[in-house]
Order: sequence, then structure tokens, then C-alpha cells
Amino acid sequence: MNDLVLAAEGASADHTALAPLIIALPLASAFFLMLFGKRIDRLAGVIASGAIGGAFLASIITFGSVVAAGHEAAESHRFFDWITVGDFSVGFDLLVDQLSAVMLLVVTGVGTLIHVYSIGYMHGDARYSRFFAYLNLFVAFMLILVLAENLLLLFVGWEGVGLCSYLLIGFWFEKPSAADAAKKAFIVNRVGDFSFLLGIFLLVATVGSLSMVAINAEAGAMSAGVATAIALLLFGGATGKSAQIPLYVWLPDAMAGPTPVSALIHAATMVTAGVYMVARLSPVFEASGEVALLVVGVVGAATALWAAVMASFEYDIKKVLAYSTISQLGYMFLAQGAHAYSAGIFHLVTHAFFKALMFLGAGAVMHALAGEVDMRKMGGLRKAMPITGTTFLMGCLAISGIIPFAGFFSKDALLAAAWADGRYVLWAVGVLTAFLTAFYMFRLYFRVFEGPLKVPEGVHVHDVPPTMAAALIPLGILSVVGGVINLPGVLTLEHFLEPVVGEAQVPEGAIAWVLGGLAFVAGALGIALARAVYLSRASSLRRRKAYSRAPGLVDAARDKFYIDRIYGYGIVAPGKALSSYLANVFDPRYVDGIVTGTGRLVARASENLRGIQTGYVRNYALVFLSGAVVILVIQLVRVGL
Amino acid sequence: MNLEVVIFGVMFVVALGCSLAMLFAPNAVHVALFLVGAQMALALAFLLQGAFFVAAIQIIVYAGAIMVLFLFVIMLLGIDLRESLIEPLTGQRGVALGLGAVLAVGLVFVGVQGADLAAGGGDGAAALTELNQGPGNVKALARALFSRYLLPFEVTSILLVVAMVGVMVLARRISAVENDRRAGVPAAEEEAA
Amino acid sequence: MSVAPGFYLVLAGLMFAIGVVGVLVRRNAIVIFMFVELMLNAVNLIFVTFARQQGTVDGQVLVFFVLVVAAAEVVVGLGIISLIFRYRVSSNVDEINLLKR
Amino acid sequence: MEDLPVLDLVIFAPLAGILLLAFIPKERLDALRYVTLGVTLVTFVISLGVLGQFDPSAQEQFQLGSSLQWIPEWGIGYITGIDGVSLWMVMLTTFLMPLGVLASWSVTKRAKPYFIFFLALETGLLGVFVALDMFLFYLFWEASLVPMYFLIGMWGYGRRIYAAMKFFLFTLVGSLLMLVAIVYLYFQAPGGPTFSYVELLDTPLTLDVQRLLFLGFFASFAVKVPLVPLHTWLPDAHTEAPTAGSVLLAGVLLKLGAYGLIRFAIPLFPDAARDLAPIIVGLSIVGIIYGALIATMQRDLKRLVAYSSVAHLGFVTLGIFVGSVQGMSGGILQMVSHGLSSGALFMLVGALYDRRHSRQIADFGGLAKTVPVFAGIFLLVALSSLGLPGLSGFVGEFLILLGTFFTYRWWVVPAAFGVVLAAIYLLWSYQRVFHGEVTNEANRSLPDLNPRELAMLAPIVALIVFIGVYPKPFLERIEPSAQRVVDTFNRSTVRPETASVQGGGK
Repeated sequence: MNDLVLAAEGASADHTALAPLIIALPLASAFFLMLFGKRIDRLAGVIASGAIGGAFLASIITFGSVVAAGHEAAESHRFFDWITVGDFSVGFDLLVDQLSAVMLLVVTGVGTLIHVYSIGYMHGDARYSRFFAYLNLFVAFMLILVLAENLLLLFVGWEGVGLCSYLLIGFWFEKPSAADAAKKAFIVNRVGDFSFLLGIFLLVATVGSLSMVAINAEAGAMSAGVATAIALLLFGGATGKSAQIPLYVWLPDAMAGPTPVSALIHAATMVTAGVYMVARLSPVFEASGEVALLVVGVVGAATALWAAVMASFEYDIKKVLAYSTISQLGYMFLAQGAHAYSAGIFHLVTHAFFKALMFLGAGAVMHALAGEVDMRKMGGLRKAMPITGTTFLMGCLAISGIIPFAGFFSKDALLAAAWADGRYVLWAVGVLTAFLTAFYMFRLYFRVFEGPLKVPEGVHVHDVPPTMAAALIPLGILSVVGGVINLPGVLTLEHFLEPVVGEAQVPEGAIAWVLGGLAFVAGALGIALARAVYLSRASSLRRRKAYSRAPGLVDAARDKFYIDRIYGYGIVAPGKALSSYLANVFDPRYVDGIVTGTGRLVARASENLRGIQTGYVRNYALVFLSGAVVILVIQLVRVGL
Repeated sequence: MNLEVVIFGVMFVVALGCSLAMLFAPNAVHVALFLVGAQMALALAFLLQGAFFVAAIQIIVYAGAIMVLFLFVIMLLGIDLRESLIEPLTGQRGVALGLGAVLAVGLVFVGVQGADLAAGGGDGAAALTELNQGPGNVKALARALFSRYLLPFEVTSILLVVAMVGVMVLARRISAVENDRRAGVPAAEEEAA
Repeated sequence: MSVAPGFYLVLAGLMFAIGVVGVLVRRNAIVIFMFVELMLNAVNLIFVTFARQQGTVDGQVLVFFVLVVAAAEVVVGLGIISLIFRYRVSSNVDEINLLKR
Repeated sequence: MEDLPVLDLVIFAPLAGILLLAFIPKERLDALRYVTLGVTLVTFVISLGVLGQFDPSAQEQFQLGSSLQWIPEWGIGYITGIDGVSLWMVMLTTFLMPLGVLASWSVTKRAKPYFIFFLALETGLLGVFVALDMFLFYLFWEASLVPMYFLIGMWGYGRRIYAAMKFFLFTLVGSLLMLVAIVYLYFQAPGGPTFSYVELLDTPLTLDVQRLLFLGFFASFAVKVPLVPLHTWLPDAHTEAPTAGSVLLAGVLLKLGAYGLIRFAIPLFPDAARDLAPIIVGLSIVGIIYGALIATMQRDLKRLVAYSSVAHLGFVTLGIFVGSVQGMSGGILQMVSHGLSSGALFMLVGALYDRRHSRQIADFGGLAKTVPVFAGIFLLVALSSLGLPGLSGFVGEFLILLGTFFTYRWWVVPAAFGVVLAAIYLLWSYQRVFHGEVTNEANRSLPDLNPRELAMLAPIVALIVFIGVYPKPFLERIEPSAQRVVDTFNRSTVRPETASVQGGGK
């Protein structure tokens, strides 16, 4: 392991130089705002955005030096020891390579835009500076996660972003739903982290180190069984953070937080941590034979489809986007399950663009409609909000996989990878999901932005203020052209990432065109269906008809297929009952009972014996005398009466 | 039948009779008087055994001073202190008498053994008589008291001082406030503070 | 011939037993006290008897000490009794049963 | 400076403080407070000298100690010394004491005896941690019990007498068994009867005897820790004790038990310890889960923190008995970090009680709006308590679980699940107290933390973050001592076969 690190250090000198600065900028800003935020008030947004912007600039420089270093760009550096006991040692080790460089750009880039957007969005909030402090803190932790050279430091970032997510979801904690959602998010993530932690232990026991470089170097030497166990345990953590089945339930609820938070944390960055982690440790997943990867792929595909179905029945615009995020994350895992790690990262990047865009667009709508989220109460907003409507449309087209928007290329890349790997069923699920994705996105778009103007009463609709537009427009452009970073044939991103995640299989020749065409057709069909059901003249009739065919199914879907209730009755309620029994009956009555019972036994015995104690002095004297007499008699007998 | 035996007999009867009478006299004053009687008889016994000084202080201090003190308190607390003869504690009287009887038998047995002991030798009556004639009873006592028993003697003096102080504390006139405090209403002022 | 010490001891034993019974049977604190005195007297008799038997005055010295202790005891004891009487207007020991409560 | 017996100074500085307090009239409340604060601060400063003089790489086991004859006829000496374990326990005690004084500002009734007991408690606790003579140890052990009894019994809340009695009886019964074991050991010493710890270390004992003696010690320590079936005194004592009492109870007193296990129970009877370790590990894990489950359902904040202590101390005993250096070091670090976090939680709950005279969760809600700083610190401490990486709780828990994984692979699963449960009970109660709208009008005008309260919480918060980010100074001092104990634990003296037959024959 040391050799590898040394080799990496020898290759080039200084791209880790800026790494601590990248983390420190938002972190320092966060602490500053937490301590003095109240005094500077309005300035908080500017400071926070500036800090992230600085981190973004530093990231660009780092990225540049990584690009310049070419293939052997990986470099790590230990800044200080963290936990060292016995032969176990981890430190504050940062790693900069192609993968982390890409992630740096995404996190700080999208982060900067969203910070700028928040200046307008959060304007007038009572805890304005606090919001930016949390947001900065989040970015700092996310950067730690991305730059970590060892799994434990990654875990610091992993839990840290979870904490910030908790704080930001619960930002408006006066709303019980927000407080509930925050708690739920943290706890569900903890369940995932529990699995992740077990994976870390197994890794320490197997490899003896948590260094990424060492783990990946030794992954080949692991037995398939151990590698599978490690991979699955780590993936268990990813299902929590990246909201996959069965731990996805927290993400829709998390929409109770402010919308920029949903965009930054629950679409662009934090939820992709699982995808990043799998890519980062791809050799371990590869070493497991096919088992772990198959699980990853199947869970990803199942989640993609499942969440897409849910999204199709949801009326809350933010929740539609939340389910969409879950579904898209499923896509990424689907690709990774087919060895296509770089395709997963590619989709991660493009998804960050268009999903952040759509969340921010949804935020703009809510901003304009006084917080209204129910799409049934909206309509025809594109004319009133041209910037929002247009950029939102870009996002919808991108996610639906329409040529030449960003989503087409990334979605095509991962579906092709699934096909190339021989996972035809998963590919089919992916195509079906692509169809559904287009359907529900345009269902949302048509209902909200097209058709006759419909707004809640007493609301004056206005388009976004400049700071918010400043975030929407760049993201809109990126959604359109984001695909160029990985054009088929040129495959820049995949080549760039090869030193880290290995070479992906790509279908060759005509089949590639056929697959791409099919994905495009699926998307187009979805849009057409959405138009037929939601925008055309007979739309309401068709909807009623569809409902009458399978009312039960629709109702079930609208109730999230009872998943929350099943979790509630199956896990939460028994747990509560058990705890309550232990706390109110078992502990006081039995455990404490044994102890106080001993005491009570003594007390009762004393109570009975107390009868002897009459309180009359003469009685005591009598007893005293009898004792004396007994002694006398004994003495006499002993002397020999 | 020499004189000593006669006197002993009389003494024995008087002492035992007075003691028994104490048991049955309901009036405290009567009890005190019978006790004086018993003590007088014992003084006689002391004389018979050559303890002249002790016999003297038995009468002067015991039968005199101490018993007067008793009578004084009885009078002070009210002369009419008759006890009812009904025993309120069940079994107390019977058991007490039974145990007393056993005790008496045991002690008498030991006394009889003591008689044998006397027969077996070690009767120092002659030596004591000599002592009483040599330096004299009082002188002999004083010599023992102020030499070998000097320390206990001094300790008893301390005891007497302590007793005196103790009684003065007990008998002190207590002010009304303090009286309340002692009677168990202390919380009031502390709570206020 | 002088009376054998055994007879004195018998007398002392009987008086002591009477004293014990008296303490147990009587209820007037002052009376009880007097029985205690009786017991002390019985013991004194024993001391004197043994002193003669041993041919020394040591036993008589002890009587002297007993006397002092008895005097101290009487002084304090009667003090306590009169104090109790002041509070409870009774010298019946059966009414002094605070221990029970 | 080198020759100054700093360690002994630390122990007896509070006693000197008591003398000082004796001359202050009881009406002068402020003087009493500030003098006590000054004394505890001076003690802390002296203990910093101990920290400075402690040499982490020293060869000998105990440092900075002194050894005087006391009652040589009975082999009793005044022997003191510290290693990496007791060093941090001493530091923790001296660190928490001034903060405890700050938390005692609300004590206005009978303040003089309060502060005297307080200082007496400090001497007792410090004495336990540095004593290397069994007799001296026992003396301090019991001596620390008495002031705590009075602190709970006289200055506590509600059912304080009940709680104090329970606390006293539990610990007393346990320590009597230990006394019996100590006396037996005393006569078994290889070089003639002695109470000297170092000499007793090599006492040859058969496994059966070891087991009995171990159980004797264990009874005493397990009650103090407390290990699960013996924990019921703890919620009552914690709940009814005054704030500073709870702080010290959780912060330091519970550590006495764990410390005793590390210092005495394992090194004196390694075979028995190894033999019984699976049972203790099992009980610890039960404690982790059980404490956490019960904490979930508590309605009283103090009780909740108390049960969370049961869970956290389960981690500590788990780490101690898994027999790996990671577990042991983690256990010791966890002791420190639990001392900080639960101490801070009790201070916070105490501060809340001072404001509202209630500790019922149901009486609160929405406090994050009225007292934001308070809520923020509470959250940070709670997060440390639930083991968030980057805060002190994580380092200890991680090392414990890692150590457990090395030796008891599967057992780590339920133990690690305790971490999930910790998140549930802490965040749920946090939500009920701080989130939501302000429902109770009385909560609307609560004042936020005042400077005094900030002064007592800020050092803890700083230390929590420091240990979480840079635990190295702690770990590098703990590790050699932990390694020594683990070596003893794992050293198979394999004598039991023949020896126990001989022992049986006798």
C-alpha cells in the first residue's frame, strides 16, 4: 500500500495541495456564519456563495492539473493522523484523481449555482444566515466524502452530509412534517450506515487498512465470498444514502425541506454518494464474481421502475421530482451492476444538471405560487414565467432522453452497457422506465406549464428574480449540451475515468445505433402518452376511463403502495411496543423487582419481627433477663450441676 | 447458738422480709421505707463480716442520703402514686416471676457452693480480723483506696462531676421558645429561613 | 463459730432475684429505680462477703465504688424521671414507648 | 518542578479547599461558590501539570506516583501512580469538577455543606483513580460513595431519599463482596500478606479461586458501571440527583466501575476474566440494546439520558472484554467521551429545569425557536452521543466495534445496531423538545443560555469536537496501557488443569 501511495506521490507533485483549501473554504464559512451570521444577516448569502465559488475555482485548477497529469494523476496525501491504535491506522488522507476531480467540479459547480439561487429563494427567511451556514457545512462534508482517501474519512463525509441533510430538511422545524421527515431521513440513513459500518469492519479484518488504494489493490486477492460480503454490506449503506429499495422511503418525505436543499442534496450531490462509492471501490465489486454486481444491478433496475411508477401517480411536484431522482439513481446502479461505472458517473453528472434545474424550477414555481406544490391547482404557467418554463422544459427533455439533450447520451450509455453485459432483462426494465420517465415528467410539465392558466386564488404570478435566474439559465444550458462531455465514439469522460474505474464494455457497430434509437423512441412514446392523457382535449375523459379499469391499483399507487404503512406496522410499531413493554413493565417490574423485591422481603420480615418490639421498656428488660438466665443456666450446667 | 448466728438469723429474716414487702407494696413511699429497712439489715450483715466503715456509710449515705433523695422526688412528683395491681402486659408478670425463680434457684445454688468453698479453706476471716485490729478498718480501706485504687477513685470523682453537671442541665428551666422547639415544631422557623 | 459465707451469698442471691422481679413487674419508674438499688445492695453484700473470705479489704473498696456509682445514677436517673414527669405527668414506664412509634 | 509530587497534590488539593471553605460563613453564598470554583480550577491546573509530566513512551507501568508506608504491620501503604488509563480519568474528573461547580449555581440552600461534599467527592474520586494499594483503593472507593449519597439525598429532587438509598445500597452490597475478595487476596500474596497492587499482580491462583474472586470484584464494578441487570439504581439516582450530581455521576462515577475492571479485575485474575468474558460481552450487548430501547420510551429527559448511559457504558464494557487493543483503547476513550457528552446533556437538562421546573418531554416543543443556542449545543452533544463521525463519540464507538469484530465477529451486528437505536431515541426526543411549534405558552419567553452556562458548556463542546477530529494525543497515551492490559488478558497462563486439581485437593 505504501508503495502505491509513494508511486502516486512521485508521479506529480501538487494536485492535493489545493484539496484542503477546497474543503476548508466552505467549512470556515459555515463556522463563521454559525457564530456571527445573525449580525451580518443579508451578507450571509454572499459570503457563503463566495466561499463555494472559491472552492469551485480551486476545483477547476485541481481538475486542470489532473487533466494535465494524464493517466497517472492519482495522488494522495496524509494531512494528519486521525485514529491510530495498534496496527490499525487512518488519517486525514485526501486523494485526488480523475474521479474525485469530476465529482469536485459537480459538487462545487452545482453547489455554487444553488447557493446563488438561494440568495433569492431564501430572501426574508428568519434564519437566513443559518441556512447558508448549513448549506456550506453540507458542501464541506460532501467534499470530504469525495476527496477521502480512506473509507473511514469517507464515512465522516457520508455521515456529515447525512447530518446536514437532517438539519436542512428540518430547517423549517416548526412544521411537524418537516421535523418528522428530517428524523426519518437520518434514521433510515443510519440503518444503511449500520450496514456500511459492518462492511468497513470486514474490510479492516480482510485488508488491514481502509485506504482506497490499498483496498483496490488487494481486492483481486480477496476470496469471492468475502468480496461479495463486503460489497453487499457497503452497498447496503448506498441503498440508504442513495435512496434505493428498501431504504428509499425517506427521500420523498425529505421534500419538506427548502427547495434549494432538495436540489443540492436530494438530487445533485448527496444522494449520488452511493454511486460514487461503488465506482470508487469498483475493484471490490468486481472481485465478488457476479453476485454483488447482479444485486446492485437488480436493485437499481427495480428501484428505477418502482419509483417511476410512483412518480406517475404523485400530485406534489416536488415529490414527483423526488421519485424521479430515486428512479434515476436506480439507473446509475443498473449501469454499475453491468460493470459500466463510468456510465454511472456520467449519468450522475448529467442528472445533477437537469435534476437540479428542475428542482430549482419547481422552487421557482412554488416561490411564485406562495408555496403551492399540488400540480392540480396549477396550469399554463409558461406564459407567466417564461424563464422558468423554458428551462424546465429543457430539463424534462433531457431526462426523457430526447436527442440531443444531455440525458439522452448518458441514458443511452448505461442502457447500452446493460445490453453489452448481457443483462437483457435489466435493459428491458431500463427501457420501460425510460418510457415511464418521459411520461411522468411531461405529465408534470403539461399540467403545470401548459394548457390554460390556472393558479391558486389571490396569487400574483411573477417570474424569477435575477439571482434565481442566474442559476436556472446555466443549468438549462448544461442540460442541453451536457452530453458533449461523453459523446459516443469520442467517450471523453469514460476515457478520462478509465485509470480509476477501468474500461467499460461498449456495444459496437449497428447495435449501438439500434439501442440508442429504442431508448429515444421509448422517451418519445412516453411524451406522446402524457400529451394524450393530460394535454389533449379528451384528456380528462381518458383519465377517468383508465381509472375505472383498475381503481384499486391507482389508489394503491397513490398511497405509495402502502410501503410507509407496511414499514410503520411491520417495524416501527412492534419496535415501539417492545420498547414500551421493556420501559414500562419489564424494567420496573421484573429487573428492578428482583432488586427491590429483596429489599421488600427484608422489610416484610422486619415488619413481622417488629411485633416483638412492643416499645415497653419492661418487656425489653424481660427479654434481657431471660438471656441472662439462660447464660447462667448454661454456666451451671457446664460446671456440672 | 452463739450471738452471731442469732443476729444473722434476725438480719436474714428482716432483709428478705423487707425485700419481699417491697414487691407487694403498692405505694411508692412504702416501697422506699421497706428498702430502707432492707438496707439497715444489710448494714448489720456488713458489721457481722467485719466491714465496719462500709456498714457505716451504708446507713449514712445509702439509707440516709440517697433514700431521702428518693423520698424527696416521690413527694415532689406527688405522693399519691399508687400503682394499680393489674398488669397490662400479658404474660409479663408470670414470665418475670418464673424467670426470677429460676434466677433465684441458680444464685442460691451458687451460694451453697460458696458455703462448700468456705469449708474447703481460704476463709480469711482471721486475717480480716487481724487487719481490722492492726491498722484498723478505716485505715486499711483508705490505704487501699489511695494507693492501689487511686485511678478508679479519681475516675469516680470525674463521674460524680459529670453526673452533677448532667443533672443541672436536665433540671434547667427551659424558656418557652426553646420548649416549643424541643417539643417538635422546629420546621417552622427553619422553613422560613 | 461464725456464719459460713454461703448463707450470706444465699441471702444476696435471693435479694438480687427479688430486685430483678421487682424491676420487671412494677411500673412506677421511681419504684423500679428502688429495686435497682436493692439489686446493687445485694451485690454489695456479696462483695463484703468475699472480702471477708479473702481476708482483704479490696471487696469493701469495691462496695465503696458501687456506692458512688449508685449515687451518681440516682441523681441523674431521678433527674430524668422528674423531667419526663414534667412533660408527661406520669412516671409510668409503660407510657414511655416512643421507641415503638 | 520535576520533584514536585503533582499527583498527590491533585488528590489533596480539594481537601485543602474544604479547610478553606470551613472558614467561610455559610451565609456568604458567592464566596462559597467562587472559592469552590477556584479550588477546582487550581486542581485542574495542577492536573494539567500531571498531564505535562506524563511520559507516553515510558517503560514502567506507573508514573508520577509515590510510595509511603502507612500501616506496615498490615502491609498497607500509601501507594499511588498513574498510567494511560487513570491519567485520563483523573483529567476527566478535574475537568468536569469546575464545570460541576458552575452547574451548582442554583444550589442556594445549605450551600456550604454542599460544596464541602462536592470537594470531598473530588478527592474520593481522584483517590480511586490513582491508588495502587488495595486498602487505599477501597478506602477511596467507599469515601467517594458517601458524599454522593448526601448530594443526592439532601439536594436532589422528588424521591431523592429513595434514590439515594437505592444508590447507596446497590453500590455498598457490591463493594462488600469486593472487600471479601480483597481480604482473601491479601492473604494469598506471594511475598506475604500485602495490599500492594503491584505485588499482588503475580499472585498464583487456581482458576476456581480466580473465578470466585473475580466475581467478587466484578459484583462491585458491574453495579457501578452499571451492567444490565444491575442498572436499576442508575435512572433513579440520575433523575433525582441535583444537576451537578448527575453530571458527576454520569461523568465520573460510572467510570469507576469500568476503571476498576481494567485496573483490577482483569490484571489480577486474567484467566477468570478470559473465562467469563463471553458472558460479560453478552451482557454488554444486551445492555446496549436494552438501554437504548428503554431510553426510547422515556418521558423524562433525565431518565432518557440515564438509560442512554446504560447503553453507552455497555459499549465500554464490551470494548474492555473483547480482548483486543482497539476495543480496550476505544473503551477507555469512550469513557472520556461519554463523560463529556452525558455530562453536558445533564447540564443542559438541568439548565432547562432551572428555567421551567420540568423535565418532562411533553412539557416542551418548539424550543429551537425560542432558545436557538441552547438547541444547537444540545444537538451537537446529542450527535456526539449517537456517534457521529467527527465528534468524540464516534472514535470510541468505532474502535470498540472494530475491536469486537476482530474477536467476536458476529456479536458486532447487534452491538452496531445499538448505534441505530441511539439515533432513534436521541433524535426523537430532540424533535419532541425542540422542533414543532411552541405549544406551551410558558416556553415562549424562555431565556437562552446565559454566560455562566455557556462557560460551563463551551469547554465540553470544544473538547468533544477536538477529540472527534484529533484523538491522537489521547490515543497515544492510552494505547500502551491498554496494550498491557490486553496482553495480560490474552496471556494464557494455562495452569488451570493441574492447578485446579491440586487446589481441589487442598
